[in-house]
Amino acid sequence: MIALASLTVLSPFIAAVVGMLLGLRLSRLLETRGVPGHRVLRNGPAVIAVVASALATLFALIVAVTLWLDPGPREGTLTLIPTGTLPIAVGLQVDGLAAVVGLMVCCVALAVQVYSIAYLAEDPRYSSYAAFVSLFTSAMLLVVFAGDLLLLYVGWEVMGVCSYFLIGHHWEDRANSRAAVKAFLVTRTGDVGFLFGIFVLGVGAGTFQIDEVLRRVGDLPDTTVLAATLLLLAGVAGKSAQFPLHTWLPDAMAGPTPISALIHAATMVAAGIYVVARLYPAFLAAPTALAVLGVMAAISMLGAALAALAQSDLKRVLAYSTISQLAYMAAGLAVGTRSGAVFHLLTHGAFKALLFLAAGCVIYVTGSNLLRDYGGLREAMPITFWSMTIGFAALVGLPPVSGFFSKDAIIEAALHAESGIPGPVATIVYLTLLVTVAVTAAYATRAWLMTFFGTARTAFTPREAPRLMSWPVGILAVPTAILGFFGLGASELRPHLGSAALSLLLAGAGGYGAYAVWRRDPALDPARVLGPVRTTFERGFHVDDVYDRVVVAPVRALARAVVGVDDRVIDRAVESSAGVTRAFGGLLRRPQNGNPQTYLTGLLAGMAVIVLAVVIFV
Amino acid sequence: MIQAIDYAAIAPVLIIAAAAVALLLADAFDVPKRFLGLGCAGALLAGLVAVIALAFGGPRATFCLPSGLRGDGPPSCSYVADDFALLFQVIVLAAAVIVVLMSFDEITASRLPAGEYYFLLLCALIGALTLVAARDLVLLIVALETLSLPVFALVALRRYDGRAGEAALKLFLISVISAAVMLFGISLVYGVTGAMHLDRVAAALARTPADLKPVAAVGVVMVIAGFAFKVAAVPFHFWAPDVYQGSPLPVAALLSVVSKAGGFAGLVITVAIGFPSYGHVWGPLLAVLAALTMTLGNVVALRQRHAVRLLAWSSVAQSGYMLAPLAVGARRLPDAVAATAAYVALYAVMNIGAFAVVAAVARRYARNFLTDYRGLARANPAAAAALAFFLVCLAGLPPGVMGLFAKIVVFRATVAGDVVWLAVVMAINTVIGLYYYLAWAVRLFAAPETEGPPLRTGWAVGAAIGAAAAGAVVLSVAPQLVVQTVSAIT
Amino acid sequence: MILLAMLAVPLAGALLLLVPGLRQNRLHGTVVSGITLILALAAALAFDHGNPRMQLEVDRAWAPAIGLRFHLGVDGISLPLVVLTALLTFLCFLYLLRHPAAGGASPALLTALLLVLEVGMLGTFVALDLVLFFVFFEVVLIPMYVVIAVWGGPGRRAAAYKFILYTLLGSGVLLVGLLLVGVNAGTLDMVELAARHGEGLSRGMQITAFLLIGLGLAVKAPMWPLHTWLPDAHTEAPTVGSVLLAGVLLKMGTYGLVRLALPLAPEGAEFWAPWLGLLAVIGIIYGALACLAQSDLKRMIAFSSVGHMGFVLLGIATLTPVGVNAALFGNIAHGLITGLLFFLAGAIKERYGTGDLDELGGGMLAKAPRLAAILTFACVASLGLPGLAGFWGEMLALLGAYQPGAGLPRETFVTFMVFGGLGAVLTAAYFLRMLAKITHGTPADGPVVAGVTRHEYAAWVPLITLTIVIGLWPKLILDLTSAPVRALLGGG
Amino acid sequence: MHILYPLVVAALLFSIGVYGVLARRNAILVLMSVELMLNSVNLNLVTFDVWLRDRLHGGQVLTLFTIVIAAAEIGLGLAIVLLVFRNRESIDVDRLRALAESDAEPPADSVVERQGPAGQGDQVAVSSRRAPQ
Repeated sequence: MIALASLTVLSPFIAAVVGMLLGLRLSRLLETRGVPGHRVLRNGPAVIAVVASALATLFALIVAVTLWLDPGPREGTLTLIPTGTLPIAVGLQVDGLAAVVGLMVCCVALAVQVYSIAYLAEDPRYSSYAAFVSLFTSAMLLVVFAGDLLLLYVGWEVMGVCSYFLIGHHWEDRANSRAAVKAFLVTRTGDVGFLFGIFVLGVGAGTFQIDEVLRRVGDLPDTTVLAATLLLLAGVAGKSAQFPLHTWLPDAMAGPTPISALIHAATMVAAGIYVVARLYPAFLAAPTALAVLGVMAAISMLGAALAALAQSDLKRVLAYSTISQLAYMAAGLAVGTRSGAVFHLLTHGAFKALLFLAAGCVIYVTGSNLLRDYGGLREAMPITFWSMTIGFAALVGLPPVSGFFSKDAIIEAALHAESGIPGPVATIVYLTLLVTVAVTAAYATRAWLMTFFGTARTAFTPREAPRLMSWPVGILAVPTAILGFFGLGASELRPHLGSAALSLLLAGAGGYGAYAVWRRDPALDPARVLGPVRTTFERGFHVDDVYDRVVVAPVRALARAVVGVDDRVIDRAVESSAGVTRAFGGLLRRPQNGNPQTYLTGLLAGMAVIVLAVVIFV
Repeated sequence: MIQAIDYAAIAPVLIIAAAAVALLLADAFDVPKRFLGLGCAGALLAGLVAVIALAFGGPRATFCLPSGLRGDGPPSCSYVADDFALLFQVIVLAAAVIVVLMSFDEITASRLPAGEYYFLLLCALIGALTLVAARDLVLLIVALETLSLPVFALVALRRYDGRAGEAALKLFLISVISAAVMLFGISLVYGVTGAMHLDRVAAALARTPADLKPVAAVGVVMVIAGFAFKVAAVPFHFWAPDVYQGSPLPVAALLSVVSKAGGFAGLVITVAIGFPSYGHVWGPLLAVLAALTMTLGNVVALRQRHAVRLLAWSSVAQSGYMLAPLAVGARRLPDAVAATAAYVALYAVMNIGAFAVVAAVARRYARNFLTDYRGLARANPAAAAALAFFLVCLAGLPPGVMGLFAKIVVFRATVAGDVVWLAVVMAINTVIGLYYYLAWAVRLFAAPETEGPPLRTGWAVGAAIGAAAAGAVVLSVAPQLVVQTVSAIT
Repeated sequence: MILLAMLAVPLAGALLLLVPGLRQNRLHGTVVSGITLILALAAALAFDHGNPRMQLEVDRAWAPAIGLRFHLGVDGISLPLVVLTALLTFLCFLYLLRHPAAGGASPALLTALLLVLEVGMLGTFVALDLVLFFVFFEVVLIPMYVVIAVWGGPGRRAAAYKFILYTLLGSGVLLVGLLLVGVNAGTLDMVELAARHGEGLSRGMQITAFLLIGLGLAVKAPMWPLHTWLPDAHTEAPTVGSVLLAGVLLKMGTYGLVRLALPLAPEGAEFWAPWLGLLAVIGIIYGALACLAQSDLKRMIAFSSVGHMGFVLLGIATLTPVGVNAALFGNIAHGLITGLLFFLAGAIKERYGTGDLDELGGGMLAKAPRLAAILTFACVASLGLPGLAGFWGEMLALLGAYQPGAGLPRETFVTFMVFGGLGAVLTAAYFLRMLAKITHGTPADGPVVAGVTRHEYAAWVPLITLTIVIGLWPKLILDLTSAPVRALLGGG
Repeated sequence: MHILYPLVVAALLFSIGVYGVLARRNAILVLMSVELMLNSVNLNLVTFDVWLRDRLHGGQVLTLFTIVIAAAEIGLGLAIVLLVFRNRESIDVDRLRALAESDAEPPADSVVERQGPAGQGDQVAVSSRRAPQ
């Protein structure tokens, strides 16, 4: 069991190493051997990556099935690394949560690997691309299966750096490079807090092994748990792009679309939510932290939805929607429904990956990221259109697709918040959830209409995307549509009439509003009715500008100041010591003027001083 | 009252004295200069052999107080050839051999009168040899003066050169006034103790009546002043740079090594045997003097452009290091004495080597500026390598392990005596010292301003450099030779 | 005996170059350092990993008069450093085969100097006598000075002087401290002294001794604000000089702190630890900020060393086994990664003729993809990515600071930890800034940049491999160091 | 006679000697002042010898030696003064400043290789006579 889990983690890792070193060589080999069949089969890196992903998916599936048949956590430790204090356990732990999230990760990764073959067919750097995707998959699986907090952290950070490389994949463009750096730095800022949270929790509990830590959480002082969870939240906010560390995600859309689908929609950003779910007992022991999470979620949810409403770039719409949807999960955790949150994590993983991959098809066909360049694609791209329609429906939460069930579970739970968070916070969260449903419907409708309806606004050849791309999209539509029904098995995930009706009503209102505006003139962007606030929404409430002024500029100034100080104060002090010594030497050689009588005076005066000193002090 | 004299004990001194007279006579008979020089070197080697032979026997003492006069006091011998004295005699004689080798060319080039030169040199050595073995104040001062007086004449031997006369006069004036101060100190010590023999002085000083203590203390420091002049410690250092610069190079080498070794030996003998009970007076005094000396020497050396003046100031600074262990006062004195002795021994090798190379270079560039050393590595690689090695030794860094060990030994003794502040001052001074030694060493390997023909050294100077370099290399490989010997002695 | 041979081989190799006939042999240095490396590896094999005590000892009297013994030995603390030193020197020689240092002087001289340098570095790590340690500590000065002064960049003279004078000042003070301990304890034997844990030395004495020893070693480490010799020396030094300077010489300072200052004067350590921690953290932040505004590649890497050594010093300041483990791990990691970085900086300078970030322009990934990829790898490793060597040292140092040794003010150290974490973010910031600046973007038109040569691969691949291996399997080092560190800190 | 009288006289003599050394420019007068200092020492020694009734008569012995030393010193000193006078035509000690700390370049003539031809030495002497005062 644990061996299988390790294989799940290791196979993409090995694929990454092998692909990085030998991928191109394999391509050349396949080329010279003249392997028959589709040219995909001659793409060495892709072959390696896909095979490994498929293997990992297979292993994950077996793990999940085994666990479904025989529930109960399993763990295994390979070795303990001594550190001088608490040892680090190199070991994995698998429970239901881990198995199902792991399976989801593998599936999305496989879909993305396949999709990328076509999307990046002409890319000269395919081997590094595929290798980083594999490495990322491996790291994410490590986060999912890790049995030790520090091991989890290793995966957590490696994901970050893979995200950096993949966002910056097209580094020729400085904007991509900047986005990559920003993503890494913002998440790393949170990660430092996360690491400290691990320290607090681990040192407090006397171990870094997750199950042990959770077992001992009850015995820890409240302040320790609170400090630990709050610090962990910093990391969560960074990775899961929650306010105030969300700013990197919209920019991260600079990466290739499959990457957005894999990392910035379905998996890595979900890691934050996953970790909270994993360590949920600790959070339950610190309601204040959950309240903070709730507030964070409420702000992110509504703010991101509003920002999504005004974006002109399809991928940025999806990015903000991701922030907003992740906030749903966070809200779910804050109000005490771990299963609801995880349920939404899974359905979101499916439908957001679908949406991104579909968006990738649209971009592939139209050659543009901007909504205003699309229009009328419904006819030419049936698979994409229908898949995306299902995806948007799930996003808005329309029955019977998956999003409806998971969102409903969260909204219902928020009504009866049972996690111990203060009442007002629960109320705010609940109301925000409802408002966001309406806004979500509005921006989803806007994007859907602008893309597929009306007439084409720029010149492109409407056609369906290549099969390697459209098929994964189509296949992903299946879980998007039906995943919700799996929730019916658990009582707390079943839809409730009241809240379902309420949210449908709100969604309808939002959707209709967008439709009404669009219908007035299908050639124009419905967001125009937002008027003066449109810019504010589009710029994400100017959070970036604030950070620029409050963080980036001062740090730059400080850096310049440090260089100045180093040059002009510290180094000057060192260097001037040489000059001072020389000058001192110049002064001291004055008496050495050649005049013997000066010498004699010096000698006798010195003698007199010595004699006087001796007489006085003895 | 007839005293039995142990001629074996004073054999080295006698050999040198006889040689001195013989050389003077030989010169009168117009023996060629070369033979005079060789004779002189031979006499020194003979003296060296005698000293080494003495070292295998036990310590010898002579000119002791007859038992009738001794009372129940200590033996009170005036001349003691113990291991300490023999060690310094070895240093003095070995250094003198190198000096003589350096003199061969100098005598020809500067047209010095060879007979007088060697005679005076040997006379000075008689003073040095006696000084290191003297154990009473009378003999100490007489030996000190015997060491000084011939050197005045040696400095002035370049009669045509106004600078030589000037240097001689400066040395003379400062020397005689220091001697006067020292004599005055001796008279005070004598007045307090009623004794001239150091062992008796020590016993008497230990029970000085309270009202006489300041007098005794003043006497003690005035005696020390005399030696401080010899070793060129601040504020008795003024003569050193001018005299080194004005005198023939072998004489400068003599002053900076032989004379200084004698001075240190005398100082050590006086304070360790004569004044141990006044350690609380001379300890701090020497600490301050050491700190001032090393700092002043190094800091002023930084500004030098003249090779000999630089060596002069550096040897002032080195005196500071040698004084430092004695700053411990009476506490752990044997360690301190061993450290000073070891440093003097190691310093003698490296400093005389540096002087030998400078003397070789002086054959081409009489002015001897540091800039003249540019490109020496091309003109004469062996000399340049040797000089670089000596300088690195003086700086006290590996590969000059002997210099490093010298520093370690001194630091150790200083720290052991709890004078940590002085050790820290010394650490800082090492850095200043390194700068100018290194800057000089680097010059050797820089491209010369004008490409000259290869610089040839005469066989004598070559031998001098070779001998010093061999000594330095051997001691760098096995510095424990000196360290062990010295500590076995003290 | 194997240790003795390990020291004798490079020394003999250097002396052999006095024979004129051997000077023309280009492979001489490689062969000699190769043999040394083999001996170091043999020592590692002969080493009993389960035994926390000193092993492979050589103990002879040298100068009994001052208590000096020729005492060598390795334990888990020094073994990794010994292997690292031998490896880096060997790699430097490999690199030199094809990429000789620019400058008119003879390659044989450089070979001899590097071999002497190796003797000094290895000797420092295996010496078990205070004075012997000091002697080896000093051996490196002149060779490194000459390497910088002869084969360095345009400002080499001043940089070389600054290097040697500054570090000599440090070692002078160090000597005073060492002798203070040695004289008052009556022995110079490090094993003996470490076993006593400061017994027999008064508290005041220990405080003074730790101050002196610490100051002396801090110059070498270098600790803020005693670091200013480092950027100049690194910037001007030739590639191999920078590699050895950063890779090994700096470690002599931190190794000394662990080996000497902590066990010899534990009470002094306790007294000064908060200050050491403070300066370490300032160094971290300061180094990172300084890097952020640097325009020269080598200078930036040099300042990054200040920051990284800050983490090492912070680990030491915690006085906990985990902190000291972190320091030792950080030493190795920094040696590998920064060694690699300096190799790369040298390679870039060799190809582009400049190390200025602005002049380099962008697009190196397009122009010299492999070089840029390796540079990216090295930077990512250096910024402390988990799974690579740089991470464990930093993470464990922070962990140590979270839970400092008994008797240290916890709040203060937790503050240090927070700032250290901040420093880690800034570290990432400047490395990514540099990468973005020179590897990303479109390249300017210009001459084709040469690919990575075989000799470069030969020199770099071992470093890359080791960075990954000990990053993925930190147990390799931690297993070695844990037990002796515990013993060193008096934990039995 | 009280011991103090001779001692005070000796101290005065010594002080006068010191004053003379510092105040007189003429080398001969300086030498005479030195003689005063040495003689004060002699006075001291003899006084103590008598006062202490030293059986060894160390004081008197040293006095004899001091007299000899002083004689030798004066002899040598006068010779040196004479030498200086012949080279410089002056015996003012405070004008002997050819050897001193200075940053000036050395006289050019001393740069040449010194092979020792006759007359060369005199040139050096001449040039140093004109050396900065």
